[in-house]
This record gives sequence, structure tokens and C-alpha cells, in this order.
Amino acid sequence: MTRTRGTLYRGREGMWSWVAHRITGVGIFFFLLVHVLDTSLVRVSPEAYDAVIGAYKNPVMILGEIGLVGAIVFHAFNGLRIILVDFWKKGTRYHKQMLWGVLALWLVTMVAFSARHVMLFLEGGH
Amino acid sequence: MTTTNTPAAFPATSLEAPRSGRIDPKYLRSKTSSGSFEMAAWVFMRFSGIALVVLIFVHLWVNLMSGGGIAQIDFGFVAGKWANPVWQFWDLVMLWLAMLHGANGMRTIINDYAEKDSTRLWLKTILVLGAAIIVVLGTLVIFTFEPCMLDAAGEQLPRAVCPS
Amino acid sequence: MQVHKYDVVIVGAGGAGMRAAIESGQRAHTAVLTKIYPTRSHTGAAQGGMCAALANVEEDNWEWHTFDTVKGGDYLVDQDAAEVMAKEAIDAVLDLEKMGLPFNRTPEGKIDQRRFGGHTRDHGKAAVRRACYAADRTGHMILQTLYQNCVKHNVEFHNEFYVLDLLTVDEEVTDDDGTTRTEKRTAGVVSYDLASGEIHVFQAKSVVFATGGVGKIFKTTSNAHTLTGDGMALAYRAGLPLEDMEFVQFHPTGLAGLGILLSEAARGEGGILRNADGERFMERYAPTIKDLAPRDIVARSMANEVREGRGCGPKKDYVLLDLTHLEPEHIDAKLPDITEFARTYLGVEPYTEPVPVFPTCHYAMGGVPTTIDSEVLQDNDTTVPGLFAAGEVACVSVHGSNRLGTNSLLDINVFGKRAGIAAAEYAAEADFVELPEDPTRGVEAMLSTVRDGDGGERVATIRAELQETMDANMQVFRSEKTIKEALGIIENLRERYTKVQIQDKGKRFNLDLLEAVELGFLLDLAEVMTVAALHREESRGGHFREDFPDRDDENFMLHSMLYKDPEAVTEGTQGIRFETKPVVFTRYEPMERKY
Amino acid sequence: MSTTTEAAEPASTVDLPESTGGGITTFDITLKVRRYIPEFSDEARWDEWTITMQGTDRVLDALHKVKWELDGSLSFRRSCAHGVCGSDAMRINGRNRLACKTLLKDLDTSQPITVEPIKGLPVEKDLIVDMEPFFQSYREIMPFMIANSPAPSAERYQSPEDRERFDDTTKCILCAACTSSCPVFWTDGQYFGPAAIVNAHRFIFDSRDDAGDMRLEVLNDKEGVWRCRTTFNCTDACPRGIEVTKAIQEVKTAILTRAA
Ligand SMILES: Cc1cc2nc3c(=O)[nH]c(=O)nc-3n(C[C@H](O)[C@H](O)[C@H](O)COP(=O)(O)OP(=O)(O)OC[C@H]3O[C@@H](n4cnc5c(N)ncnc54)[C@H](O)[C@@H]3O)c2cc1C
Ligand code: HEM
Ligand code: SF4
Ligand code: F3S
Ligand code: FES
Repeated sequence: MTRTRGTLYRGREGMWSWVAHRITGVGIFFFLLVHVLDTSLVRVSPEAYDAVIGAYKNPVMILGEIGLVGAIVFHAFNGLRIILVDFWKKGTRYHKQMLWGVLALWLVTMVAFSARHVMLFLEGGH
Repeated sequence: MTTTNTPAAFPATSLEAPRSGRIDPKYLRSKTSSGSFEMAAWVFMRFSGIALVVLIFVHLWVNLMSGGGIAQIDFGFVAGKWANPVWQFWDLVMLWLAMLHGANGMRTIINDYAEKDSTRLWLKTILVLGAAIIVVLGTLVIFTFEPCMLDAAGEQLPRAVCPS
Repeated sequence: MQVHKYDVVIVGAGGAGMRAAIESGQRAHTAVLTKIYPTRSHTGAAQGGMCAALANVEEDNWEWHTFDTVKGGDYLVDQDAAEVMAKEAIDAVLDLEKMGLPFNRTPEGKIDQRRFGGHTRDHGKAAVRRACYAADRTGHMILQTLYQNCVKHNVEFHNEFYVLDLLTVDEEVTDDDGTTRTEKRTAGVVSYDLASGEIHVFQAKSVVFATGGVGKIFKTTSNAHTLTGDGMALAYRAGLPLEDMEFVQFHPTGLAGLGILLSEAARGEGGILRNADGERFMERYAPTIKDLAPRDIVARSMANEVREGRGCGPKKDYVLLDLTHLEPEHIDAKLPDITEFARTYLGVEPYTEPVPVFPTCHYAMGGVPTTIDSEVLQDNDTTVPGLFAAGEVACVSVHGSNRLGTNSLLDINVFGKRAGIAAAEYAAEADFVELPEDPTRGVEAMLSTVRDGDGGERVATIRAELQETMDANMQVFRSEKTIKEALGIIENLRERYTKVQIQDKGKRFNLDLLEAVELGFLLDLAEVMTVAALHREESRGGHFREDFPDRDDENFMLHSMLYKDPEAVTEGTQGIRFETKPVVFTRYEPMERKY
Repeated sequence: MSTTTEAAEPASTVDLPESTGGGITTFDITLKVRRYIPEFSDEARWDEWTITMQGTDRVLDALHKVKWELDGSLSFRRSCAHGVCGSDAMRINGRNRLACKTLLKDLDTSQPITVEPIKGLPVEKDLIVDMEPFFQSYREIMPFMIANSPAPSAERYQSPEDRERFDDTTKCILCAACTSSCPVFWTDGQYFGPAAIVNAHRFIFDSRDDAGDMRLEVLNDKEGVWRCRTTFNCTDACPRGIEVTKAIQEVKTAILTRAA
């Protein structure tokens, strides 16, 4: 049975934060697979490890790292929000406010992180 | 004229009543309740999550924010950290928790979106194998790590942490 | 066509139908046929409460309750039935509580009770707290609780099965004195499965009708779209009488144009009615009790204001319910639902603006006549073996010419239970009646006329015109002139109905087709209602004749019984036979109804 | 409310503001409905109508206008028309609502108003879906009171506080707006869904009921409460204002504390 596509469900804060949580979770998971593999190169040889780690140090990857940390930080803060929704009696009532809190914290963290990360990169790289 | 003589429905005597059996079987849930596994998994996600916040944030801080940042990371940096059993333990716990947490999260997602039971099984097999390999590999790397490796010529590499 | 066999078939899954099903389902092989999902039934819309003389909060007894019911019904109540209802009310409430109904509680944990219009202590001395309630959702809780217990008892529902024909067979019976006559017996029902468009015949030893009211005959109504009087029309078409159809209750405060009910509590809490000049007009009609006069008086006063050109709004067709002099906190505490309805549906803020209201059709006192055991009558004293009815579709008659608030939720529980038990017990003794030859013929003919009709008349147009004329001529004021006007239009609409044409030609979920069928029921019942109203040349309860403004016990202390009869002519209308049935008196002599 | 502030007898006559009751405002809307009539076509399609409606009209009125005047084959369920029977949950502008409770003037009428069936239940025709899976989940949680103690001759007593404990979840009208808004339910339809949990909650926290443990056991299933990802779509969708997610969380907590 074929069907014309329906519209997207227009959920609110709760649904979109969950979508983001899920996407960031999957993203981090795949990064972790790769990260364990690249770290394992320390068992192969220092050169191999340094070569691969070197790849993390080019300007494009620096952006990628900011993205990755952004994903982790969102997932982490939002994860804590979910835990509060689960275990704090008033969590369900304030879940939206908590999401705004998560986003604010995320923004502050990311501005600080990005600034220092880029700075360290510029200092250290050359 | 077709006569269907509906079988007598007996008045409820036990609590099973609502499962009337009159429902089209296509709507019945596949009844493979796995005890409290789902509950345990749910609880694990919360506790591992809390632990991971600490583990990962410190990890990120130490590796990317303090000292020279990403530029400092090389073999020597890793070697320096793992010379300390606290960092060994730290990374080990982080590895295990993150992989179990992540893999369980992926399992949820597979359960949600895989449409056929066979696809579901395949994906989960790959997931379990993949996660197991990574966890074992990572554990081995942490425990068998030898900071004072010899280079191809048999010379000990010059490392700050190695007794020369 | 499929044929099913059940001991008991219950038609309708509102309060009455499900209460019957709970009893019958435990005793006999029972099926419930309902045209909408059980929890969609209109019992769920009831707000106020269900009364019973529990005496949980103050002294009370069932005898006082009986009196109030009889008096409220302007003495047209069958008093034996009212006694049964008031007596069994207590168990009816306790049954529901044991089934899990979450009643509001007194501090000691008992079922709480509150006051309601017309319920008094000691024969009218003072208002009494008799209505058991669950917030302002009593009907909702009753419907849910009964459905829950049907699930518990594994009751077999056939959802979205429209019953479109009652199968009866005529049998020769010989009376004791040797005379023979024909008597109807129940064989089953014919039903239409909305999902597939297929016709199913249900052969049954007992059939219980619990199809609810007929509010959609009027334009302004608190009733659901699905309340089209199906059960009444089916019984009538099968040759059974309809009793007291001229009596319809109009609730004064429906949201203007929409009919959505604002409970009586609005005026109880201090709300007042105003006309276009801002005048509190009830001061003129009922100088002492003003806005708290009985429902019918208030409704008539409102209609009179509009009729005399003092209505509000662009069409000058409503008056205003003014709550603006009340404290917002008070409104919130006592009238949360009303304020929400006004806000949602009219966009009116009751704190600061008056709410447009107009009388709304609320309840049909008449219906299929039954005995106190819920057996349907085929004349004044012969029952139809195997046929039962309960709820708004039936006329026991406990409401007489005017129902008291909270007595209907009671009625459906008491007589629903009785009907369920009686139907199961009858089925245990009786045999199946042979189905008539070609049982679906009638339904198939009816459906194909509608489905294949190409006369170009639209269902919605005819229905709208019917509702307009009923609102204009048969509402709170009636006179020979208006009733005849309505009757003329109804005859014309019936004629046009034969040329009705629908657009949906499919089999699945063809609601277009069913709406046309329902319109047929409405037209039949509108005719019966108007003819009965024309005949009753007096004013009593819900029926007010401007040309005969007084009650006339001499000539009209009688139930009216209308039969479909092609040969007969009543009030100039071909096809209806008019008879009467005496009212049963046990304790109370008619008095003037004064509050 | 103290009785000392008894409102003074209201004035006999007041001046009414010009605007009282509001005039009849009419406006045009475009209604865009997702049609699906399997008898005639396997394809779903979008149909559009532009119609003139009035100030107090709801989406249900617009659907009726189309059905009664333009296209009689348009099919949808409805009964009470004021939000108490639960017949007409549908997806209006992408969100689950009751058509009879959604005023047109509260929507953006400059855009077409899209109406689709609720998601996750098999569509039967136009806006009508098969509700059977929904009711099956409801039946499985044993939605009826089970009291072990022999019934007293009068009522079972319950304090007003105990009664208040589960008040919120008694309001459910089984409209399925919540369950069919849940992203987890959309995936495979096997999740019990918020409505079933709400109705279990209603009995689990009723002091008169003794089968709470059995219901918790049912919901500890792999398709039970643990599948909820707290997306709150159910709470946002509920036309009765029930705090659905909160009820689900309370059930989770009850299972946890029982297990502990
Ligand atoms: C807004 C409102 C408020 C009210 N408040 C109160 C109150 O506070 N107290 C009080 O006592 N009373 C009140 N009433 C009156 C009372 O609610 C009703 O009279 C009563 O609920 C009727 O119940 P019922 O079971 O007879 O019918 P319903 O609940 O209307 O059920 C009718 C059933 O019949 C089925 N049906 C109909 N036709 C067919 C067919 N052709 N084939 C198959 N099935 C069919 C329907 O599917 C439905 O299940 C109120 C009424 C309204 C409208
Ligand atoms: C940093 C700290 C972290 C916290 C606080 C955290 C918290 C959570 C929580 C509470 C959940 C459950 C969500 C739910 O049940 O709805 C979750 C899900 C998930 N997490 Fe994490 N997590 C963290 C880190 C990680 C990491 C490192 C990974 C990857 C390896 C990861 C991958 C996932 C995945 C894939 C899911 C499933 C998402 C879903 O089902 O929608 N998380 N996380
Ligand atoms: S919980 Fe709310 S949305 Fe869900 S079925 Fe009940 S009333 Fe509808
Ligand atoms: S939408 Fe679904 S995920 Fe949970 S909070 Fe509601 S049940
Ligand atoms: S029609 Fe009853 S809820 Fe909308």
C-alpha cells in the first residue's frame, strides 16, 4: 500500500530534545568506536598513533571536534535533565524550563570550550 | 445464507478476562517478556549517565583544555597518563560504561526502528559483536600498554616516563 | 449476509445498554451492538450528578425522592415506576461505587452529595443534598466505570454496528375468554456493519433497546450528533407505540448557537440573565425567585425576550448570562467547566463579558413504553415477549412531563439493570423465534433507495430545515398555529426525503449513507412529536401551549400513545393512530406544581 | 469563599458594551485533508477546499461543511461535538487535537489548514483509523477495579485525599490523541502507549483497588513503561489536560520501588 507522505508531526520541546538526544547519542557511539580503535594504535607503534592523532589536529578536524564536544555536552546535560524528569517529583512540570536551562548551559560551555580549543590549536600547532 | 454460530463467551471468573482472544491475532503483542531486564537497562542508563558526565568531562578537560590542549596529544601524552594507575582505571571505567551505555542505547534504537524481526536480530548481532570487540580491545590496550616500547632498531625510545 | 445467534442482543452501549450488558453478560450469551464505540456514548456528557436518598450528609429517604419525581413530572409520572426507581436508587449508586466509580467523598470517606433543582426534603420543605457526583464529570465516570466492568466481564461488543431493523413476527394468541388476536414476538435485529458495509442478522431470544435520545431533531441541542432517536423510530416502524413524545425538556442555558450545556449551577452561584437592553428581565417574569425559577419558566422567559425583539447579537437571537459581578476566584472555584466552555467555544471571557445563551433541547421524556421490568408494551397492557428497553429511549414513565435533574443517570442505571436481568431470564426460558422469511429485505430496500436515489435532494439541507422549523415552532412555546406550521413543513420534508441523493457510493465507512438513514428516523419522530403536541391541548411540564396555558387534568391526565398505522388519521395526519394510556397513581394526588 | 463577601444584588439594568457577544465575523479558510479511500485507490491524496466559516466555528464545523455541502464521501468520526466523547482526535496542522475543540480562528487561516488521521494506527478511510490495537492495550492493563476484600453492604470508604490521588487520570476519554502522538508508538505499534498507562495509573493509585501489583507487572513488560522516552508529546496532545508523562513516571517509580 503506497501512501502520499503525510506531514511531519509538529512536536514541541520534549520531542525535539529527544530527537537531538538520540542523534547525538548515536553520533557519540560511532565516534567512540573509532576513538577506541585509534587509541589502540598506541599498541602498534608510537609513530602510527602520532600519525593518526595528527589528523585530529588539522583545522577541519578542529571544527569537527567542536561539533563532537557540542554533541557530548548536549547529550550529557540533556541526559541529566531526563534523569531529573525521572526522579524529581516536579520534573515533568518543569521539563521545558529545564530544557532552556540545558541549552543555556550548553551555549556557555561551548563558547568557552571553542574559544580555548581554537586558541590552544593556534598556539600549539605552529 | 451463511450461519456463523458464535461460540458462547463465558462470564469472567478469573482475571484473565480482558484478554478475550477475540482480537485479531495481528494485533497481539509478541509475548516474550524478559522479566525485569528492561527495567534494569533503564536504571543502568541513568546511573551510567551520571557517572559518564564526570568521567567524560574530566577526560575532556585534561586532554583538551588543560596544558597544551589538543596539540599536546601524542604517544608520549598517553604514555604519561597511563603510567598512573588512576588514569588507567579512569579510562577503563569510562570505556566500559560508555560502551555499555551506548550499546544499550543503540539496542533501544534498533528495537524501535527495525521493522522485521530478522533485521532486528541481524543488527543486534552486529551491535553486540562490535561492542564486545571494542571493549575487549580497549581493555587489552589499557592493561598491556607498554610505555617503554623499543623502536624498530631495538633502541628504547626516549620517553620522560621510562627509566633509562 | 451473515446470521449470528445470541441469547440476548443489547442495542446501544450508553449507560443503560452497558448496565444491562453487565447483568445479562453474566447470565446469558450476550452481544452488544452499538453504532459508536461504547465510550463515545452521550451518557459521558452528563455533568451534574445522579441522585439517591443515601442520606450520607443529611436526612433523606426514598419516599421523599418519589414525591419530588412525581411532582417534578407534573403528575404525569407512573407512580409505581417512580417508587421502584427511588427505592433502587440507593443500590444503583452503591453498585457503581463497588464497580469502582470514583465519587467525590465526604471528610469521613462516604459518597458526597449535593443539592440539585427540585430535590427536596419532606415533600418540598427545603432543598436536600441528594445528588451523588464525581466533580462535574458524573456521566463520564459512569460511562467509563460501566465500560470497565464490561471489559472485566468479557462482554462481547460489536462496535460501529448500526441496528436498522427490529425483526418481529406476528403470532396468533388465544385469550382466556377464547378470543384470538395477533401478538408480536421478537425474533432479532438487522444490523449494518459500518466498516464493511455488510448486513448482519442477529437472531436473539431477547433484544434490549438502549439507544438513547433524539435531541438532533432540534437545531439548538445539548445532544450529540449521533442522537437521532434510532430505537424509537425502529420500534415505531415495527408497529409498536411511542408514549408521551410531545414532552421534550429544554435547558435554559445552552451556549447560544451551539447548544453546549452550561449547568444550572451557573445561576445557582449568582449568575443572572440580561436582555439586549442590559435589563435583568427575570425580575418581570418571576419577581420573587427571579433567575432561579424552574427550568421551563426561565426557558420560556428567555424565548419571549428574543421573540419580542430584545434579543442580543447581530441576529437578536439570544440573551446573556452575566457573571461579571462575581469574583473571578468564586467563578473558578465553583464553575470551572462552564468558564472553560465559554472561553473555548465562544471566545468569551466570563470574568469580564456576559456569555450568550439560549434554551437548548436537552432530554426526551417520551419514548418506547415499558413496564417497570423494562418489557416493551405493544399496547396499553400487552408486552412484546423478548423485547426490552431502558434509558432515554424508553418511557417507563418515571419522568412524566418533565424530568428532574440527576434523575436520568439514575433511570439508566436502575432500569438498565432491570432490563439486563429480565432479558437474560427471559432468554433462559424461551426458544428462538424463527426468523421471518428474507429478514434483511426491509433494510436492503431502505439502503438501496437511499444509495441509488438521484433526486438531487441533500440530506444536510433537509435536516437543517427540519431543525430550523422545530426550533422555531416546537420549542418552549407551542400553539396550534406553530405546531401546524411545523407539521406542514415536516410533511413537505418527508416528501422531499424520498428524493434524497447521497454522494458516497462506497461500502466502507459510508457515513453519508447512514446520515441519510438517520434523517429518516428524525422525520418520522418529528411527525409523531408534532401530532402528539397538537393533540395535547393543555400545558404541562415541558409542553407549553400558549393557546392552552393551564394544566387540564380533566381531559389530559393521560399518557399519549401513538402508533404507526397506514389506515388511521390523527389531527389531519394520515398514518398515525392516537390512543391514550392511564397514568398510574399510588400515593400522591395531583396538586398544583409550585415551588 | 467566605459568605461575608456575599455579592450585592446585581443591578437591574446595566449598559452593555457595543461589542457584547461579538458580531458575526466570517472568514475564508482553505482546508487541506489527507484522503485515503482504499476501495477506489491505494494512493492517499490531499484534497483542498476553500470555504467561508464563522467566528465560533471549529475544525469539526469545517469538516461538516465540506461533508454536507461539497463532498459527502469525506469520512470522519464524531459524536458529542464538545470535547467529551473522544471520537475525533486527528492531526490538525501537524498536531493531534480534537476537531471539535479546535477553533478555526485560533489557527493561522492565511495558510491551508492541514488535517490528517492520527499516526500509528492503520488508516481505514480518510480520517478514520482502526482503534482496535489501541483498545487492546487498554484491555490488557485490566482497567477495572479488583478488590479482594468482600464488598461491604454500603460503599467502600475512601478519604478525599485518597480520592484526589488519582483524580487526574480519571479524566481520560480514550481519544488516543496521546498514544498516536508518541514517537515510540509510531515505530512499531507494540508499545502499550500512554493511554493504557494512564488508565492503569487510575487503578494502581486507587486506594480501594488490590491489583496494583498485577498491573505493574503487566507494564514492566518489554513493551511497557520502559519504552517511554519522555518526549512529552502525549502530555501536549491530551485534550483533557491530563499530565500524562507525569502519570507514566509515577508508574515507573512504583515499579522501581516495588522491585527494590
Ligand atoms: C449535556 C448533558 C448533560 C446531562 N446531565 C445530566 C445529569 O447531570 N444528570 C442526569 O441524570 N442526566 C443528565 N443528562 C441526561 C442523561 O445523560 C441521558 O439521558 C442518559 O445518559 C442517556 O443514556 P442512554 O444510555 O439512554 O443513552 P446514550 O448514552 O445516549 O447511549 C446511546 C447508545 O445507543 C447507541 N445507538 C444509538 N442508535 C443506535 C443504532 N441504531 N444501532 C446501534 N446502536 C445505537 C449508541 O451507539 C450509544 O451507545 C444529561 C444529558 C446531556 C445531553
Ligand atoms: C555524558 C554523559 C551521558 C549522559 C548523562 C547520558 C545520559 C543518557 C540517558 C539518561 C539516556 C537515556 C535516555 C532515555 O531513556 O530516553 C541516554 C541514552 C543514550 N545515550 Fe547517553 N549519556 C551520556 C553519554 C553517552 C555516551 C558517551 C554515549 C555513546 C557512547 C551515549 C549514547 C547514548 C545513546 C545511543 C542513547 C540512546 C538514545 C535513545 O534511546 O534515544 N550516551 N543517555
Ligand atoms: S490520556 Fe488524554 S489524550 Fe490520552 S486517551 Fe486519555 S484523554 Fe485522550
Ligand atoms: S509521547 Fe511517548 S515517549 Fe513517553 S512521554 Fe509520552 S509516552
Ligand atoms: S466529537 Fe466528541 S470529542 Fe470531539
